[in-house]
Amino acid sequence: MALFDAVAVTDSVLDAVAGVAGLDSPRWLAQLLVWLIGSVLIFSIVLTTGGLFTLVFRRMFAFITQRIGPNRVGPFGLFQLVADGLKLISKEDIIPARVDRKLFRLAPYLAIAPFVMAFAPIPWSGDLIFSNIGAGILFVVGISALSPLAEITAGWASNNKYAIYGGVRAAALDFSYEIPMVLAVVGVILLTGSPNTNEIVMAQRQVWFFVPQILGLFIFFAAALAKAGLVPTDLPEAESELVAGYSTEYSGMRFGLFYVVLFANILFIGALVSTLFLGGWLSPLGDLHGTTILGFGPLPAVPVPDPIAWILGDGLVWFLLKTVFVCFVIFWLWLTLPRVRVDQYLNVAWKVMFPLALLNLVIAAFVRWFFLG
Amino acid sequence: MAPALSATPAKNGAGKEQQFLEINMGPQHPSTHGVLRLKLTLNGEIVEDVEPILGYLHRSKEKLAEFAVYLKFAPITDRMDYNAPGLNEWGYILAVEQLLDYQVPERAEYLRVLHGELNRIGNHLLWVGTMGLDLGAISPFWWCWRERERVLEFLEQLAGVRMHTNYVRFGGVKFDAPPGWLKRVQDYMAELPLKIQELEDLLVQNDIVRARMIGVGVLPKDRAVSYGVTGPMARASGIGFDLRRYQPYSVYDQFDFDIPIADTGDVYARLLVRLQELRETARIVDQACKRIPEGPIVDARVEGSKQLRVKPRKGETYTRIESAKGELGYYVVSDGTMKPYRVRIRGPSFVNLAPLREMCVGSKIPDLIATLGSIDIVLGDVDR
Amino acid sequence: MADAPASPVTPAATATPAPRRARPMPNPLTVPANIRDPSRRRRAPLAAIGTGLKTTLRVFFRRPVTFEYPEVRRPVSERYRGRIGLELDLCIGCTLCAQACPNGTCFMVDQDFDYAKSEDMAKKFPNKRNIFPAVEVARCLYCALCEEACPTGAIHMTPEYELSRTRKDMVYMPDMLQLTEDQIDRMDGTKVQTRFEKGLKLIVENDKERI
Amino acid sequence: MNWLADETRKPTDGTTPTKPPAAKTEGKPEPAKQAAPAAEPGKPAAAAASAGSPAAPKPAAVPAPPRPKTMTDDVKALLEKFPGAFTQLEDTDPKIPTLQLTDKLLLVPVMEFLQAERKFEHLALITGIDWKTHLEAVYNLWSYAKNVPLEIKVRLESKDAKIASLTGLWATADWHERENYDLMGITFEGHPNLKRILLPDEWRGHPLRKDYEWKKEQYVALDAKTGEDHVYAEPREGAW
Repeated sequence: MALFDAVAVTDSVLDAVAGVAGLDSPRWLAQLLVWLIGSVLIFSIVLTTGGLFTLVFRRMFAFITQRIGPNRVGPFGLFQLVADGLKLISKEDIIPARVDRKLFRLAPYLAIAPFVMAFAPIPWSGDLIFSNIGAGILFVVGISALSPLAEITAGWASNNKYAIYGGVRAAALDFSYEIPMVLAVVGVILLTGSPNTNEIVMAQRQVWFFVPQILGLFIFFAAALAKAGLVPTDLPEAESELVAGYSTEYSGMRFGLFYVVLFANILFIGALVSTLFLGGWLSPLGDLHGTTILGFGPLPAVPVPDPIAWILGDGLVWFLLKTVFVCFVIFWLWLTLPRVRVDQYLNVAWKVMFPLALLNLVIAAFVRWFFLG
Repeated sequence: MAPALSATPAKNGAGKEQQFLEINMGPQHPSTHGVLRLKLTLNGEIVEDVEPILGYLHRSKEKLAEFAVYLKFAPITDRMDYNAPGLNEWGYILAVEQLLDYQVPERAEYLRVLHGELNRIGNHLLWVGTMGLDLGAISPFWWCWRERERVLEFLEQLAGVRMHTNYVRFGGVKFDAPPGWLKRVQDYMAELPLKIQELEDLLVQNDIVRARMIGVGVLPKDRAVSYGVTGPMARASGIGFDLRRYQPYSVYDQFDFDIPIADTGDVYARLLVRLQELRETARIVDQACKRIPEGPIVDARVEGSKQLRVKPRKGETYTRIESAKGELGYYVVSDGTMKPYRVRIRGPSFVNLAPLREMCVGSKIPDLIATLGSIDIVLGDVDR
Repeated sequence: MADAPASPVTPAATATPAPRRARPMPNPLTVPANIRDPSRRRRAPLAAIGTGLKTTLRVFFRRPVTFEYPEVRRPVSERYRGRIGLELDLCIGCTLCAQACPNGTCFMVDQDFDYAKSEDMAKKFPNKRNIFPAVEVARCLYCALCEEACPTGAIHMTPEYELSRTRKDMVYMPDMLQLTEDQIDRMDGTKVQTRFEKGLKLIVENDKERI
Repeated sequence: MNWLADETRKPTDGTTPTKPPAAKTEGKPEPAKQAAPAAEPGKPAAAAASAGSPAAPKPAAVPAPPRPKTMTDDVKALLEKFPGAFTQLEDTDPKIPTLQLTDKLLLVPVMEFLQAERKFEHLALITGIDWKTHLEAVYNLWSYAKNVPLEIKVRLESKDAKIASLTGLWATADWHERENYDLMGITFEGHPNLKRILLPDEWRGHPLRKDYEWKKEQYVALDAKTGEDHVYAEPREGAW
C-alpha cells in the first residue's frame, strides 16, 4: 500500500501550473502548501467533530434520562451546535479585573494546541495520514503530556480560589496518570516492534491488540479519562464542588473553547484507543480489494466490486466506526458513574495502576516471545 | 501580578507558620441546597473548620403567625420545608387541633396520611436525586424527578396544586379523593419499588459511590442524641426512633410498617435508610388506599368558610409529627383570641444541620459536599 | 420497663380502635439495626459498575416521557388552582376575600369601570358600596382561601397558569379578572395597559400598610 | 379592618389586644377606605359572617373546666429531689406534664438530674415567649427510654432576661439558645459563642418581642472588602 504522498502530488500539480508560465515551482513551496492546508483541515475536523459531539452527548443524555433532547434548532436539532456557537460568540467575554491578563487569554489556546498536533500521526486509513512520523505514538504521548498545562494556567490566572483548586487537581491527576498511560503504550510498542502508528495498525493484522493487551486497554482508557478530566474523574471541572473548576471565570467563546476541547479530547481518546488496541483502519474482513466472493453452489464466484471493497474492506469507514464506538462508551460512562475523590484516585494511580501496567508489560513480553517468536 | 490569597496564618503541628485558605462556599453555590453560606478554612483539600452562616432565607414565620388568623398561617407553613410542603401544614393544623375539640372523621385521617406520605415519597426521591448530583452522577436525578412528577400529579389531582397544597384543614381536609384516584395511587405504589430498584442498581453497590460514602461524615449515636438529631439521619446513626411508631398520631397505629435503622451513622447508612424508607412509605400508602373508609371528610362544625373563624381555647401545646426531615414540632400558645399569640416552630433541618462542623472537620471538600447533601437540609426549614 | 406509650394524640383517636401495637415499644437507643453492616462488600469489584451500566443502557432504549410544551399540553386536573377569576355579577363587595388573603394581594377597589349589574342580579346580589376585589397575581400564593371565604362564590380559581407578563402588568383589576388569559391577549393593548397601570398605582399607594 | 377578631372594639378580659397586629391589619385590606365610612366595616362583617360572632356582646364567658395535671413518676421524683423549686402547671397538650421552675439558678442541676437519672436524653425545643409583663423560657424534653415527654418553664424578666446555658448537657442547645438570643433577646450565660444566628450581627432589636416596632425597616448591605453584612437604617446602594 504505497503511502499517498501528498507532497509529491502537490509538487507535480504546481509544476503543471508553473509549467504554463514556464517556471519550475520549488519543492519546498509544495511542502509548505501541504502543511498549511493539512493543519487547517485537521484543525477544522477536530473542532467541528468536537462541536458535533456536544450535540451527540446532549442527545444521548436525553435518551438515558428519557427526555427528547435538542430538537428545536434545525431538523432533529442538528443546528443546535451552530446555535450554541453563535450564543457563545455573541456573549460578552468578561475578563475579571484582578486577573493575570496574558495568561488568562493564553490558556484556551494552550488547551487546543496539543490536541490538534497530536492528531498528526493518527492513521485515518491505509494511505490517509497527515504526517507519518517515525516515532508516531511517542510523539502523541509526549504532546498529550502538555494538556494539563492549559488547566493549570487557567486555574492560576483566574485569581479565583475555586479555579486554583481545579488547576491543582488537574496537575495532580495528569502527572500521576502519565506513567500508567505510557507503560500501557509501551506494551503495544513491544508487540509491534516499532512506535510508528501505521506499523502498529499493520501489526494487528492477525489479532487486534486488545485481545492480548486487555489489561493495557483498561489502564490506557482509565489514564486517558483521568488526563482529559472526564467522568468518573471530571475533578478539574467538578461542578458540584468547585463551581466550574478552572473555567469558573471564563465566559463567552473562551469558555466555549474549553468546552469544545473537552469533547475534542473524547474524539482524540477514541482515535487513540482504536489505533492502538482495536486495529485502526483494519477491517475484520481483511483487505477486500481484488478478492472474490467464493461461489456458493449455483452462485458463481463474483469479484468484489470496488465501492463495496472501499466500505467493507480496510479503510476509513472502519476507523471511524471504532472511534465512534469508543466515544459512545465514554459518553456511557459519563452518564452513569459518579465522580471519584481526588486523593483516592491518586492512590489508585500509584498503588494499583502502576503495578498493573508493569504486569501488562510482562504479559506483552510473554506474548511477544511465545506467539510472534 | 499574582492573585492575593487571604489566608489566615495559624500554627500547625510543627509550630511552623501554617497558612490556611479561607473560602466562602455559598450563599450561592451549586451544592449548598439553598442559600446556606459555609465559611470554610481549608488546608489544601482538607477542611480545617466549617462555620455555617444562616439567615439568608429568614422570613421570620414565627412573627408572621402573630398577625393573621389561625388558618391564614397554614399556606405560609407550606413554604418552610418546600420539598415536602404537605407535612409542615399537617403539623401546624394538628398542633392547633389540640386546642380545639373538633372530631376528625376517620376518612379525613386516612386522606391526611395519604397526603403526608405522598409528600414524603416526593421528598426522599428528590433527596436521592440531589445526592447523586452532589457525587457527580447526573442521570439518577432525572429518574428521581420522573417519579416525583408522578407523585406531584397525584397531589395536583387531589388538592388542585402540585406542591403547596394547603389541603389540611381544622377537623379534616379540604377535598375528598377524586373518583379513581385511590386506584391510580395504589397501582403506582406497586410500580414504585421497581423504580427504586433501578436507582439502587445505579447508586448503592457502585464501587465509586461506596468509596465516596462509607466512613464519610460519621455521626456516632451518642453525639446524634446530644445534637438532638431526628428523622432518617438519626435512624442512620442507630437511634431507632420514629414518631409514627413511638407516639402514633392520626391513624398511624393501624398501619404496619417497620423502621429502617442502620448503626454506622455515615453517609452510606443515610442513603440506605432513606431508600428503605421510600419502600416503607409506599407500603403505608398502599395499605391506606386499601383500608380507607367512607364518610365525611371534615367535622360538621367547621364546614367551609367557618374554618377562618376558628377560635381555640386559651392554652399551650407542643405537638410533633414525623416530617420527611425529622421531628417537626409546633409550640402554639393561644390566648383565646382568633390569632395565635406565639407559634414556635422546631425545624428539623435547623437541628440536623448543627453537627455539620463535627462531621466534616478533617475530611476533604468532596466529603463535606457529600455530608452536607446527606443531612437533607432545606433552607426554608433552617431559616424559617 | 417503659410504661405504655403516651395515649394517642388527637381526641379522635379514642374513636378509632385501640392501637394494635399495645406491647411497649423497645428503647430506640438499644434497638438493633436492621440494615446489617452496609460496608461489607457484596459484589466483586467493578461488578456493580457493570450493573449500573446495564441499567443505563436499559433506560436508553425507553420512550421519552417528556413532551414538547407549547405544542403539546398536559391537561390540568379539574380542581387545578391557577389564576383567580371573578364573577362581577355575583360579587356583593363584602371584603371577605380581602381579609382572608394571607399576604394581602387581594384588595378591594372601588368601581371605576363601566359595569352595571343586570336587573335581577342587582336584586339578588346587591353591591351597595360598588367595590370589587383586584388581585396582584405576581404575589398571590394560590392558596384559594379567598375562594373558601367568598359567600357567593364570585371569586374562584381558574385553571389559567400561563401568566407570564411584564412585572408591572401583574395587577389584575376586577374587570380583567373576569376574562381568561387569551381573552386579555386578544383585547387591544392600550386598554389593557391603562387597567394595569391603575392597579399598579394602587399597589404603590397602600403598600405601606400591607404586610 | 379586622372584623374577624372583633375584640378591637372592646377589650376582652385579661390581656389587652395585641397592639401592633391589630393596628397593622387596620389598614391592611381596606385601601378603598374613602368609599366606606369607618362605621361601615362593622356592619357588613356582621351581615356577612352568618354563623360567626353575633353582633350582640357575647354571653359572660363561662370559666373553662380545670385542665388535667398528670403526676407521672418523673414529676414525683423531681419534686422530691428539689423540694419547693417547682409548681406544677396544667398540662401542655398532648398530655405533657409541665413544671414551672421558680428558682432560675437550679436550672442546670435540674436538667442534669433529668438527663442522667430520669433518662430524658432528647432536648426537643427551647422556646422563648414574651408575655409583655415578663419573658418565659420553655424547655421541652423527651425520654427515648420511657417514651414520655416533660416540659420545664422558667420565668425571666423582660429587661435583662438571663438564664444559664445548657450547652454543657446537650449540644443541640447551642443553636436553640443562639436563635432565642437572636429573635427573643434571652441571653444564656456560659454559652460558648452567643451571637445572632439568623439575623445580621448589627441588627437592632429582637423581632419576636411584642414591643418590637416591625414597621421601621432596617437595610442590610454586604461589605465588599470584608464580606460581612452591615445594617443601615436607610436604603443604600446594594442594600436590600
